Amino acid sequence: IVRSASNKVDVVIVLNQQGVKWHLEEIQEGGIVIHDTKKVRLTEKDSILLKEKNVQFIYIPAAELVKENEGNLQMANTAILGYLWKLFGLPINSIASVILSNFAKKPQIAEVNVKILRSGFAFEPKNFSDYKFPFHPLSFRDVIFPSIDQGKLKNYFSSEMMSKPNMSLSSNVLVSGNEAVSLGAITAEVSEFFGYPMTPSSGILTFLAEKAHVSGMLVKQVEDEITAAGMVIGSMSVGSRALTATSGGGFDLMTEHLSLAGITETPFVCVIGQRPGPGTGLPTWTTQADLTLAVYSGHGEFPRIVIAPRDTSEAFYLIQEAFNLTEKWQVPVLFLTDKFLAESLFLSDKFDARKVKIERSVFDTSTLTDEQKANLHRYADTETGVSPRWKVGTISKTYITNSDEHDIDGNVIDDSESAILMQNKRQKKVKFIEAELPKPIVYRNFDLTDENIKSYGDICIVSWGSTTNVVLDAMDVMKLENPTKKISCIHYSYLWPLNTVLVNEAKESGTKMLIFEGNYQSELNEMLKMKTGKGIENTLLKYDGRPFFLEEIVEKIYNLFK
Amino acid sequence: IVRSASNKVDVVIVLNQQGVKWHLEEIQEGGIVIHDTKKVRLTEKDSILLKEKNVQFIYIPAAELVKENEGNLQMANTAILGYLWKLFGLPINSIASVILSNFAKKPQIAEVNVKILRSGFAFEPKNFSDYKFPFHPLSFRDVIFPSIDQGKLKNYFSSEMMSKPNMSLSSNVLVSGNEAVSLGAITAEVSEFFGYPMTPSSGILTFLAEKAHVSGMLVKQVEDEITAAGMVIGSMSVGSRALTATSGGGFDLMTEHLSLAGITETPFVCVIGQRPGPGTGLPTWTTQADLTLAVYSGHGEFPRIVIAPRDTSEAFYLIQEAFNLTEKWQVPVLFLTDKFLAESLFLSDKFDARKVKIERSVFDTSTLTDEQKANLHRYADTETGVSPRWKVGTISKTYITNSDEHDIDGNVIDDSESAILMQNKRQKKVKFIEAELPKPIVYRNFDLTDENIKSYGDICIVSWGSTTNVVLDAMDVMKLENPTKKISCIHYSYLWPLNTVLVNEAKESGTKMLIFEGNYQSELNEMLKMKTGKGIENTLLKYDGRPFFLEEIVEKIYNLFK
Amino acid sequence: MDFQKEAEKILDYKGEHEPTWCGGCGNYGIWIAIKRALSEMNIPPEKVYLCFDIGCNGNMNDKIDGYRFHGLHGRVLPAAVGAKLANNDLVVIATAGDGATYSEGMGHFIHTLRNEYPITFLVHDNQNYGLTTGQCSATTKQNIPMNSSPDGNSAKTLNPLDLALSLDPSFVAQGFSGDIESLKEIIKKAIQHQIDGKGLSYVNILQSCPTYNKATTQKWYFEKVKNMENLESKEINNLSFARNLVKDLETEIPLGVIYRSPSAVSFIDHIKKTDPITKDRATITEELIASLV
Amino acid sequence: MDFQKEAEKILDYKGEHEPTWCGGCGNYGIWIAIKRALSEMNIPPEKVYLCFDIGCNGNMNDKIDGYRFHGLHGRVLPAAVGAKLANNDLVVIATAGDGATYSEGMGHFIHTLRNEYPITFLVHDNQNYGLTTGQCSATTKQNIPMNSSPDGNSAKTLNPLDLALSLDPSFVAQGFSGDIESLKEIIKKAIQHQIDGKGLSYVNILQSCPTYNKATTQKWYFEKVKNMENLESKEINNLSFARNLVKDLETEIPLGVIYRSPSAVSFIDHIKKTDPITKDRATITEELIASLV
Ligand SMILES: Cc1ncc(C[n+]2csc(CCOP(=O)(O)OP(=O)(O)O)c2C)c(N)n1
Ligand SMILES: Cc1ncc(C[n+]2csc(CCOP(=O)(O)OP(=O)(O)O)c2C)c(N)n1
Ligand code: SF4
Ligand code: SF4
Ligand SMILES: [Mg+2]
Ligand SMILES: [Mg+2]
Repeated sequence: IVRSASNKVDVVIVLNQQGVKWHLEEIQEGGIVIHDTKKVRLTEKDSILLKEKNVQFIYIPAAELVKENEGNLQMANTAILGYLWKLFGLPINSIASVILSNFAKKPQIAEVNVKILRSGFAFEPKNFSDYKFPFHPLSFRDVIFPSIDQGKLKNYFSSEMMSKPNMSLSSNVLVSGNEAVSLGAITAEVSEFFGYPMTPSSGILTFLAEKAHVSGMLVKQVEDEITAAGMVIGSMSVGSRALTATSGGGFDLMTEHLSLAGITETPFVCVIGQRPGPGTGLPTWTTQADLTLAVYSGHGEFPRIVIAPRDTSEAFYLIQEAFNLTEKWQVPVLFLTDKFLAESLFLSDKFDARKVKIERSVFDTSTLTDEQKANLHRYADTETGVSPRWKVGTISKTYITNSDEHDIDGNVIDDSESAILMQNKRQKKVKFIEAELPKPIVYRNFDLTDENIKSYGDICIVSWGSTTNVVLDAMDVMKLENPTKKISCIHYSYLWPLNTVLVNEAKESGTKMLIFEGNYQSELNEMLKMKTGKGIENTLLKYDGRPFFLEEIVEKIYNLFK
Repeated sequence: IVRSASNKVDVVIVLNQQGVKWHLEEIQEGGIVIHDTKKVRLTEKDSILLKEKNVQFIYIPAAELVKENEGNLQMANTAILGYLWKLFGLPINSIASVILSNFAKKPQIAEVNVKILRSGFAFEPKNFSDYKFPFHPLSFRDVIFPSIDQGKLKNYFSSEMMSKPNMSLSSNVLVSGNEAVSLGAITAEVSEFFGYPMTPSSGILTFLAEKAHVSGMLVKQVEDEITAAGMVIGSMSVGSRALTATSGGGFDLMTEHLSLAGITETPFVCVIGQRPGPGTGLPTWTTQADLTLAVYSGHGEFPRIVIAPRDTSEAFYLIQEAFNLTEKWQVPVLFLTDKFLAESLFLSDKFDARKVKIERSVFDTSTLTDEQKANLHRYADTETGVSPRWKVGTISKTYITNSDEHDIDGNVIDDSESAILMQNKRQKKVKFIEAELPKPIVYRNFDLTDENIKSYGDICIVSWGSTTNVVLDAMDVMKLENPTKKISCIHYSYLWPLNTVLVNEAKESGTKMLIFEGNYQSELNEMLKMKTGKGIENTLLKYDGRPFFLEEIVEKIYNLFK
Repeated sequence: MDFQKEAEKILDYKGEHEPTWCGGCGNYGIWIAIKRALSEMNIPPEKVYLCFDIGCNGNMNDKIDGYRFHGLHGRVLPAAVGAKLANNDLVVIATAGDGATYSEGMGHFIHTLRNEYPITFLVHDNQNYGLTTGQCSATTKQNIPMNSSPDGNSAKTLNPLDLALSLDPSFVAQGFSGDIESLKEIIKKAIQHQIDGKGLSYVNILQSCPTYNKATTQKWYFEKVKNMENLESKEINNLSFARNLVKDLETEIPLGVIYRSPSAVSFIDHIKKTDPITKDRATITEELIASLV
Repeated sequence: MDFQKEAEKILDYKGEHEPTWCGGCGNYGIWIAIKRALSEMNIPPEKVYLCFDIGCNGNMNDKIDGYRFHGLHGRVLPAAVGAKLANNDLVVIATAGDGATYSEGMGHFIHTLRNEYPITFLVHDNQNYGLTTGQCSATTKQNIPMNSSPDGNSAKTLNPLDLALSLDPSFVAQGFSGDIESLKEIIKKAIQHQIDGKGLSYVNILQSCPTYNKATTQKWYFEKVKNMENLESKEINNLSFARNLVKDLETEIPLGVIYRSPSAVSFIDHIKKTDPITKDRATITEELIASLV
């Protein structure tokens, strides 16, 4: 599975004149330029450059291919796509099914497009010396494959066209991070979503709204982020599951409510899609610079959980865990995605909608006697600090969800003793949460021998969120290129409370340690310093809005081996 | 000077029946209860307790004393106050001048009150065995003394009544932290104050509004905190000095604007009066639990400065420094007070309104040629990261104060190179700021011998904000009681960027280290861990809304000597 | 009326604490009116969700029974609406001060009206910020000197009913803390509007604050208020009539239900899906995934 | 008109970049109208402070000259007002989208009107959230399906002029991006109102968004708008007349200056101190300290 972005370009498709100019430097040695205008105009300097790189030009008469099939000119892309698919050595049915399902409601257009696709696939360009597409070792291990009746495709394609290595993807799913979070939220039985559009999280609002008829979720775009946060707390306070999603700037506005959730021990979940700030920053780019924000925002002191999924699969499962955790511990959970994960399509193993069990942790009062009910206290002190939370409106014993410091029933207090008691009660949850949260995941590009079960290899990389995807790809590349060099990766998706056991273990194992973060201030590393007394010595930080590229990571690792 | 609060009560004044009940346990051995109702009703248990403590009861016929002087019943307190003053062994002129200046506009009421005061002062209670007021070693070293013509007082008081030890306070000032901040803001030539009421900072808005006619400052209560922050940035963006003040919850709402100030490098100063959260918490009590909030709030990454004054004197001077710093470095400055400092009256050396030089750091374009002007760039990269900031409207070379990532003139960009350049430019200020900010202040209760110039004594206490006041009092007490035990205190008023040199030095000196913080999460200590790899081993945290009491601090220090 | 029975009922709504408002404060009247209204409507404390804002008004939170919420300054509406949308069976009553509603929370006020979320909203309009010791609010009369505006409040006095009526609302009323009986009746009608599923019911309650509001005192109101209990339904349903009625903030201040939209549709009815969903969510997710590209 | 001269003048306001709006976007018209208005009024770029919000509208920030501010979504008003109060010599023009103004920033809108801060405020009302790809705004027609409300926007359509008029404002106008000439004239009057120190001048500009707003297109507007340039001053000064005029959002949509208060006082005049302060601040502080208890 391809998880990373690269900054090298193999094929450039020129649909306008400027295309070539923009990507001249990034075209790989031996790359290809496909063009649908008869001649590509180039400056002399540029032609020389391209010649030096042995770049080949392929002219595809897309307009003609379209005409042949009685399509209109907007379909020229489809012809090129068809040719490209052949170039990649991929079976035509995969891409054809995408077209068929895209135009499911317009079968005639679908048919024309598929025919054009076929013409493109079948086209043989002139003056084209044989080209071996420089497959990246990891590219196209799996490919898009919507659930279209494959029989249908036989109407259009020869079995030869369709007889490429087995690409059955029925066990895969291709969605964006936002869609994965949304699907997870639906699965988690979230019943209200209150949102306000903000890149890169708007997609969650859009997706959930479009599926509301199917899911039964109440999905509402409200007037601002403060409202969204307040409504989530209102819903949660009566015993429902509600969600909101935003980005850093919108989250700033929610932080007063975050603090409210803290003191009232009301469950609260917010997705923060990271994009580079400060301010409006680079609104359509990616970053990992809102981790300390998630950990420290909101006035006063209260426990919280911070989770950052690595990919769509984690996004789908961990948002469900987020709801179990927020209700179990009655602390807010912040769910950090980033623009790269949120808005790009990733291929992943098919999601199992029954894997994460829903644990509502709502206190069941149905078997209580009247006396027991009367003795229930919403904020009773307990061993773990977690008190019974029963649904508003269910029994005659009431309580106040109170923003003021309060007693066990929620009445306002301000004496010293009660204040200390309540703060202790809330804060003691931390050590239990710490003990319960899953540890960071360790990935290794080598086999563990029995004797050395904890080995972190020659190099141990620490990373979090979507950056880990690129790290894992890099580890695969390294394994192919340098099978003797052992590399491990400690991946944090549960970031707070911060687990330091594995990092300490790795440090003690004597491995060289290296951390990658998509930010300037090295946010995870600073927190590791705070909690372990020592940070990770080798660092690569990136803060230009781009995700890490495979090449950068590989290079950094190579340098460490020197 | 008394800087701390104590939890022991020497004198209880009973104006209603419940008074005694509330404070029974806190009355000191040998204390006094003053009452103005003929008989105080007590349960048997309570009478026994009070007898055991040798508590004396003094009946003052306040109503009669008032009547004598033709006052009304609300003035009964004044009679008691007069008697109290005698009990304390204080000269009557000090308190009389307070009354005179309070009622300056109502001279007749003032006169009646002063007469009643005199009757109270002159009153001799029956059945009162001689009472030596148990002066705390530090109590009443100095006393309130408004600038009232002392001659006037002679009309009322015998010279004997006024002949107590010299209490001239003309060189002192008695103000609250809020008033000190306000006076500092006036001195700093702040020209706009935009505020929204929130305890404990509302006093700044009230005070500045009341003095607006005198100061010429534009003072406006706006519709919410977001507006206040936005208006400050608007004013600052054209080259003015503006201020706002709030508490943690209101500050949460300002954090999006904080981030805006960060990316646009617009000066910004906000006073955060700390009160215990989360949520509404204990709104009229004190805390030190918004330090990490100040340091990490606001999405994205940008440099900032955090200052927490210790007392009214620091409040007055450091708010002026805050404005010099925010304009010099073009980074936001957060000014942390707390309820205890903000709303209590403290006596301090008289403020010198000419001590802090105003440094506007506004770029002077008046001597530039037209060509030089055209070559000015608001966000030009420089050695220190600080670019020229000239007033909007002054020259024909314009710029954009742009929340989007931008080029040197403020135009929107999103290419990788420019984004990196701008983030580097902003962030490189940090090391210069670090180098320039004053170090923490070291206080010692012992003389430094020449050989051992860096000595931190047997115990070195780290503290910040108003907690240091109590620490200093405790050091004085310890010196009186245990002159051989040497204690030092590293006091942080400049908290971020965090200076670690002195703390490291102290650690290396082998002294025992101890930190006091008015919070649960040990916020400064956690940051010290992050920046030095090791926290301070001994900690006393307090989070019940009360300031530290002298006795607690002294006890903790004693225990450390054991 | 069976007074004994009524007293017992109000007792149901007794809170754990006694009120701490200043003597003569209008909050006492509002407090009694709310308790009486709920009792008379036979709504048991466990079926009501009383949502409070921060302020003198919000200090009622532990002086009354019921499930309760006491949140942030200016933010009671989002919380109350969130609760109602999560559980439509609750009778949700949001209360807030004029400071909270017309300044910090103005956006919520307008959009809650526009959306016809079916809750009841009672504003304790004492024309100042009581809890923070008497600063001006949007409804403070212009030019009156207040804490932090010693030269007189410089902004124009807000007419909240006029503002609300510009939004084509479904239920607008005005009450007065000094007339508990009529206030109680208004509150009952407002709650009934909610129970009938007709959208938002909004009541501005003129409230005296003897401590800080010296401009519009209890006495001042008694001289100016005019009970409009007997409006005909064709008047109550007439927006222009209502807009005319509320213009006057100085001489004849109308009390009662002032406007009721004949055509309002509650948010919940507006978004109601035709088919109730019967499948479990895991199945829905599986089908959704199958349908995705 | 000397076209050559005019063209040169507009050139003064040329920004560093070319616009990136979609073809046919109404922002082009507003952009030209603003540049022309400023040029014709002979206001040099260095004397103007153009404050932008976030959105398609705000993308104008680097396509025009002048000192400029481009801040946060929904927050342009506080920044613009702060700037004006700090430097009254600047001509301060705030612009924002309907999303920013009537949702995220609703509180600022109302209180800026109430306070009569003397700036000019232009709303690009394209009846949707253009930049975030077409979600509904408060002015989107009810029941129209939009991004994130596929079953149709459930909230009642906001009538911003009616809302503004309920606040007794000093200058209310409506323009249309498709009629640049008349829009320019309106903007000039609005700026003049500011220069004359009369308080806030607010212009709602109906703007087409061919990409996302299929309900109220350029064509739709052309059929409905009605120019009110020729109102008599006694009509313009009449609040009831204005309120009547703006009611119609569907058939005869008024364009032009719709209301001008005969009695408005700008915030700055309202708070003006009688005596200018001549002492330096250090001296003032010294005297204040001396006067304190
Ligand atoms: C975000 C925030 N800002 C400010 C405050 C301080 N505060 C508490 S109540 C209040 C306003 C009180 O006025 P109103 O809403 O009219 O209630 P009243 O006390 O008059 O009943 C304010 C400003 C706060 N708690 N939170
Ligand atoms: C706090 C915050 N929330 C959300 C956004 C995302 N956002 C950017 S522009 C915009 C609204 C655009 O609508 P409008 O103001 O009408 O401007 P238009 O694009 O239509 O001109 C939103 C929601 C943001 N930048 N900041
Ligand atoms: S301050 Fe005013 S509103 Fe608050 S309790 Fe006192 S009288 Fe009532
Ligand atoms: S989306 Fe609409 S408003 Fe934005 S540029 Fe395109 S047409 Fe204009
Ligand atoms: Mg009020
Ligand atoms: Mg818009």
